[in-house]
Amino acid sequence: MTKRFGPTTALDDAGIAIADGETHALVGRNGAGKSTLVSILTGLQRPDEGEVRFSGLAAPALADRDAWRRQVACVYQRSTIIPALTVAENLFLNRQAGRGPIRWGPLRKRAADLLERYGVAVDARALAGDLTVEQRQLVEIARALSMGARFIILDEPTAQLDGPAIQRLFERMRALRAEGVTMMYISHHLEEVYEICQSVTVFRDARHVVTAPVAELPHDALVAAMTGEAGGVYRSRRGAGPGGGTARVVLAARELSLAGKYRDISLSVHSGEIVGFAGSGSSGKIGLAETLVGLHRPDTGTVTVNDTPVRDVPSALGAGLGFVPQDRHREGFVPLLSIAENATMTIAHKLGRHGIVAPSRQRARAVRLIGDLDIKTEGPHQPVADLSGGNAQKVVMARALADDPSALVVINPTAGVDVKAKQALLGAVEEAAERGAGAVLVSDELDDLRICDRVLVMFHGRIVKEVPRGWSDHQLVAAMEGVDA
Amino acid sequence: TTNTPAATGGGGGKVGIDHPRADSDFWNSYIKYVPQMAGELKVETLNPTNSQNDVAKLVNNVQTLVGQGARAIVMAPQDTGAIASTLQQLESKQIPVVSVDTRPDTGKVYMVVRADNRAYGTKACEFLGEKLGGKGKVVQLMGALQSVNGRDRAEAFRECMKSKFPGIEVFEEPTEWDGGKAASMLQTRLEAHPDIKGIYMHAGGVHLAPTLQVLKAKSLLVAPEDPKHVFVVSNDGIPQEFDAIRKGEIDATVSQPADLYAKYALFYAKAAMEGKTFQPGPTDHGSTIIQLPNGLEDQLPAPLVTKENVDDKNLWGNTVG
Amino acid sequence: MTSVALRPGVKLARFRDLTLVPVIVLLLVVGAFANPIFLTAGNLTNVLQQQSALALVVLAEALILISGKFDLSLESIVGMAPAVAVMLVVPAASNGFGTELPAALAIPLVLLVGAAVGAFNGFLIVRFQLSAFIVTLAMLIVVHGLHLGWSEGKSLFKVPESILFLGSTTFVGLPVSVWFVIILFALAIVVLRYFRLGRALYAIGGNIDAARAAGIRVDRVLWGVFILGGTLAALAGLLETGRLGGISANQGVGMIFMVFAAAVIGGVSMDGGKGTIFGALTGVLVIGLVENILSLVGVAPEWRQLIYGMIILVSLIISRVVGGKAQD
Amino acid sequence: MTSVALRPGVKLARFRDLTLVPVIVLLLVVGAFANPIFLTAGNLTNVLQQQSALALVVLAEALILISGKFDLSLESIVGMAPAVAVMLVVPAASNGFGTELPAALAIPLVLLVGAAVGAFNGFLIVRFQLSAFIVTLAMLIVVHGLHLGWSEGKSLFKVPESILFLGSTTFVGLPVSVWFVIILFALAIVVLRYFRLGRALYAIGGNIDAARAAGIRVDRVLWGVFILGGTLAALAGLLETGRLGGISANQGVGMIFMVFAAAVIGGVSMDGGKGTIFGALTGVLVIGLVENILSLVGVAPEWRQLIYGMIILVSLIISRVVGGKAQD
Ligand SMILES: Nc1ncnc2c1ncn2[C@@H]1O[C@H](COP(=O)(O)OP(=O)(O)OP(=O)(O)O)[C@@H](O)[C@H]1O
Ligand SMILES: Nc1ncnc2c1ncn2[C@@H]1O[C@H](COP(=O)(O)OP(=O)(O)OP(=O)(O)O)[C@@H](O)[C@H]1O
Ligand SMILES: O[C@H]1[C@H](O)[C@H](O)OC[C@H]1O
Ligand SMILES: [Mg+2]
Ligand SMILES: [Mg+2]
Repeated sequence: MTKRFGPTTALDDAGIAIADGETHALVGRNGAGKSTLVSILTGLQRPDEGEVRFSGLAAPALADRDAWRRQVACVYQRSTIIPALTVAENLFLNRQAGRGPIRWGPLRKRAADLLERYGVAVDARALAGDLTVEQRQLVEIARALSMGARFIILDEPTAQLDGPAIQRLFERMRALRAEGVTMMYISHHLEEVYEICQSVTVFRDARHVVTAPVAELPHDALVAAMTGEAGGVYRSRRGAGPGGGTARVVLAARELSLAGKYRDISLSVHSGEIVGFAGSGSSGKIGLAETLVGLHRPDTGTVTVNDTPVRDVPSALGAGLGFVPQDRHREGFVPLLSIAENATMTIAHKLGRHGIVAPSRQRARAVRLIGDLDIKTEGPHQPVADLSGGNAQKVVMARALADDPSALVVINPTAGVDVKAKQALLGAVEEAAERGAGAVLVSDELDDLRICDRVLVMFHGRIVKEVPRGWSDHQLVAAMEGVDA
Repeated sequence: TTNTPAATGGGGGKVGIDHPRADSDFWNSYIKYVPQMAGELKVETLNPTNSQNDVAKLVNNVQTLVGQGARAIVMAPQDTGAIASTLQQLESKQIPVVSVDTRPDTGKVYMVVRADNRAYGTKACEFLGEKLGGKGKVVQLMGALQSVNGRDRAEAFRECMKSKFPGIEVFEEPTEWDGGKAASMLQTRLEAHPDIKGIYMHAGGVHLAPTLQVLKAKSLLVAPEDPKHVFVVSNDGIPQEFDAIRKGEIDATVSQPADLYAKYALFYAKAAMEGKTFQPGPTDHGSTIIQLPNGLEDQLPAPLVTKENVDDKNLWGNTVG
Repeated sequence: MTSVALRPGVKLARFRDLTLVPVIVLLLVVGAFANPIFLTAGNLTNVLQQQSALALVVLAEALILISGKFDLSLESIVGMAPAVAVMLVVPAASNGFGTELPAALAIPLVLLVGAAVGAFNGFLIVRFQLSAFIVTLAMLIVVHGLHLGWSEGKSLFKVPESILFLGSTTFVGLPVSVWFVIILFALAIVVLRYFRLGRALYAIGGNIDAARAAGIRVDRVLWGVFILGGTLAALAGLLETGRLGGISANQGVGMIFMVFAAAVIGGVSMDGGKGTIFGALTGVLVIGLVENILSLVGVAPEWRQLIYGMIILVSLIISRVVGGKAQD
Repeated sequence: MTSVALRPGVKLARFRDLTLVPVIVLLLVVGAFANPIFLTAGNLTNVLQQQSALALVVLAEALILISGKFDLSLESIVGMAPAVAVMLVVPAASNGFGTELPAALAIPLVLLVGAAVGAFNGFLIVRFQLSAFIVTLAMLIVVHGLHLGWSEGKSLFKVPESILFLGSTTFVGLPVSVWFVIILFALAIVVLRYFRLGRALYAIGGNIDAARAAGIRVDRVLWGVFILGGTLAALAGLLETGRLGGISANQGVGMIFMVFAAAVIGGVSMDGGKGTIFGALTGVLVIGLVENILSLVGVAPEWRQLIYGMIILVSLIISRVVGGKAQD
């Protein structure tokens, strides 16, 4: 299939063949064309060239949505939840009833059953907009699985999920496979591919590169296929970090509490140190990180950056902090503005006098950041909206690093980014630490946390454990689950 | 005393005309009369403009007309305050202005062609007062607050009622010259006071149809002899009002002379270009010129039309196309 | 994963449709004290009749807003649709076009004209993907321009009986126009609550891509909503013509402000996907009652606008406080 | 990574500000053929002067739209701000309040009143988080209501000289009001392009959460924009008062439709974060030229509205075709 968007070729004579009953992984770097393929396979878009066949039969007409939905169900990368409607209605959207009136009582019952069957602890009557990101994702998955289609596509379903939720999803997928359901699975977490997929297809630069059984494509070979060069897992470049006590404290929190989020948190981050935060969903780690950067005001306690109290975001930035917010689409960047403008937004006051932003200095600074983080773009003037997810995330990181911060707070920096970009992003955090910054890294991904000098585990709003570098996955997960506190 | 405007010799040149609105039946008749009268009086005119009840548009239009070489301007500023500086500019350019229907509050005008709007209110008051025998309740459907005509009619009606018929209670409804508003207000008022026996409406062109419809719905649209009859005096003198008078649905209207407005507007515009001047006093066409601080006003006759004289061929409402 | 007890939140959200109910009660009490006539059946019926055209346009706008779109041109349809239909029917002597189509066609023609304008709006917005706000702003001017041009700015006094009938007859004690409002609102409430088509409007307004992915024929539904909206506005024009006994060149002009005010204080969101038809109806009632009380109390004319605006502002603030959430 | 060649796309986006330039050229040609007066300096100066108040309100609205908000009440400020200021200054005999403040205060008072209304809007929208559309719709009615109430609906024609001066004097061959427009637009273009504050408006309009997370003091900036908007609208009212020599109770009424039409055909998006001040200016020019040509050509009054609306619609379609993207 070939698919072009204006000057961009998203799919270039690329194809995929998925055998009946298998779970087939599709991997590739950001912008490789995976989601585009999904929209074609689910009948949302028509390919410019090429065709889709199900069991050898031609795909339905584009207008016949019902026929498509009988063939294939999908969890799209972008949320298809409607916030103003209840969970129950979202689950049964456009199939609430036949021609007759909707009977809400039985519909809610069906929804509750469905949620229970898939282990989603959400009230079917709740408004979808009131759910957490994770809960919404689970609702989407439950909906796709419940369609009754024999072929299901999951486009990065785990990007927003934590460990236990991922495991629950995998159990469900295994059960479906046992029932003979075919699946296509997209993820940037390559270990997941080995865990639940039988074969894997790699796309690169809009083209098909290879399809093979997972057993025949070991990790390094897979990464090489994706990137076109040899490579491996990201390995921390640094040895043991500096002994905490001696170096200057750049970021400190004293007895922070915020009702419903976290309680009694105290913390000191030293220059050159990377402190990780782990915790399951709703452990309060994100809320805490957002307080450190001034996005929330704690009920009690204080945050200081380089001994300057943090009252709000501007004061935190002024004191020498840089940060990467949780959700790049929501608060990471302004899509219509250029890379240069987004990357320098926090340092605009340093690019000229009297409130002027000198375009030449802005451009120069942006060019440097683009080089440092290896952002794939045609230049600093390109709107961030035109970038792939990983590159957009790099712009967010660039913004955090633009002012050579002495304190860095980074939340889920690698969510939804490809393996190369992940290395660049983690590398950037490490480099900042090497330059003397102290960093807080909050992540749902254990791999990310390996670069940390110590990891603090949160459970139900409290820090329950501190583990030094060299922890084992089991040790950390147990603490996160609250089994070992 | 003569004053000679900078006219091109024997009074040649074109007249620039701005119409105030195209959404009232009274004004639509006036607009129709203008080219007809221009032909009869042999006055050359530029393409008329229309300011849609908006004084800002009126000012723009006058600028445009002057730009096109108008030697005299005929306008009908519905807002009589905000036209002052335009009149000043026209005066400085020695372009005479004839104001139709309304009298600008300040600023020089060559002639105001108008009828005595206070007299409309008084006539309506006297007619209703007599029909009601000096007691009872009446509703006044007023025009817009920012129009001198609306104010003149309302004040004269109010004052006359107070002095001559103190036994009559008057309800005032601000309709903004809008039929929908008039209907709602009248309906509400009739609900509260079913014994209302008289209605004075400021503009038949917009108030007539809704008023009749409300009366009809209340079964009050009955012959004048019937004790349930509500006496209605209208204003403007359009053909539909005459029909209603003939059917006994309303009782009277003031015929505001759309034809004479057009005719004398052009007549004075031509006279101005020819350098003629006028003095206060009676005229040869049955009207009186009065002195204003800022010019002269020719007060054309505006007769009260009732069942007795409704078929009079001299009333413009009986001849308009 | 926490099992969040979201029930109270849900309840509050449902209340949003009812936020104006206390305001209405307050107005009824104030009105009753202000004037003994106020609470009589006759007066309240008048309020309903006077607001029936506004109510239908609010219904149309609410449907369009819930679908995430926008239509300003409805106000011009209120005047233009009946005017054009009447001109097609009446003789040239009564300002007709001279076509003199059978009078029985008058009402179908009105509705057809409204539907046609809605279809054209829908074409430009849905198919041509132009901004709804600005398309319908231009169409507001164009449609009124057609009305002015064809009628030469004249009022139409000679209107077929069938049209007057609708606006001026009563049935079982209520004006026919009020019955129209009651039936159409009831229908809309039921369809939007209990039928897939109705729910599709919420889905489209809430997240158009998601609606498309769920198999809703988004373009067709949206287009249909615009056509329905135009038709309802034309029907409103019909009722208004019947009430006023003629069609002035200004019929409907300026109405759209009140339409939005009613819909939004009634809880319909400008962002789409939120609000109910019942809420919109309470918005209409608030506006109607305020107008009626101002008339009955005889507030000095020059102060009416201010009081009016303040009451809208206060209703808005009340619904913010009761609704709890930031508005969009 | 795909072989992206996005340059042309970007270039095209820049062109969006210029989409109306061909329309303007076309109008100039049409006008020149239609009437020899048209291209004279005198006539074109008139066009500029006549549009100067509109232009300033469009500037205000464009700033607010770019920041992702909305203000309908500006049209009422155009009338109310100068009226209130004048009433505070002139004696009771000329319809003043009787306060008779020194005449020198007239102009500062006008601007202050505009700023105060903007500040109140900002308070309700930014602090109280009410919907901008509906708050400013209510404020449109309230502010005009204050104007009507205080002035008792009468026009004010005894206006301090200082106010008349601004609207009626020329300087180096151009009316002072046109100089105001030129200078303020130039200033706005430069600030929005090259200053941190200006770029902050785009950031806030483009993604308010991201702007906040980038340390932009969003609330403060937005509030400032509303205050600035109110002040500019008051200045527009000042120029209009000077041009007309008095303040009618209708000053500004109905203007907001044209304001939005100008801004949006000029490429300013209703969704925030998009568009330029230069684009908005071209929108104003198109509207001014169309009005002027319709007057000069002497199109029958009843058909003007239609032609007017059609031209807006066509400009819209042209900018859709040239701009290439679906509109919001
Ligand atoms: N609607 C669209 N319009 C323009 N360009 C598009 C559109 N959709 C996708 N693209 C472009 O097509 C390319 C492929 O995008 P796609 O979303 O398929 O990548 P992906 O492999 O899913 O990436 P990721 O891992 O980040 O999700 C990208 O360059 C993207 O910018
Ligand atoms: N807006 C909200 N209203 C009500 N409860 C909330 C809201 N936001 C969060 N909570 C609740 O507060 C608690 C902490 O949630 P929070 O989102 O801060 O966790 P988190 O830091 O995001 O954790 P993680 O990202 O690891 O999932 C949870 O019980 C959550 O359900
Ligand atoms: O000035 C008024 C005019 O005299 C006529 O009555 O129509 C309404 C107004 O335009
Ligand atoms: Mg993707
Ligand atoms: Mg979270």
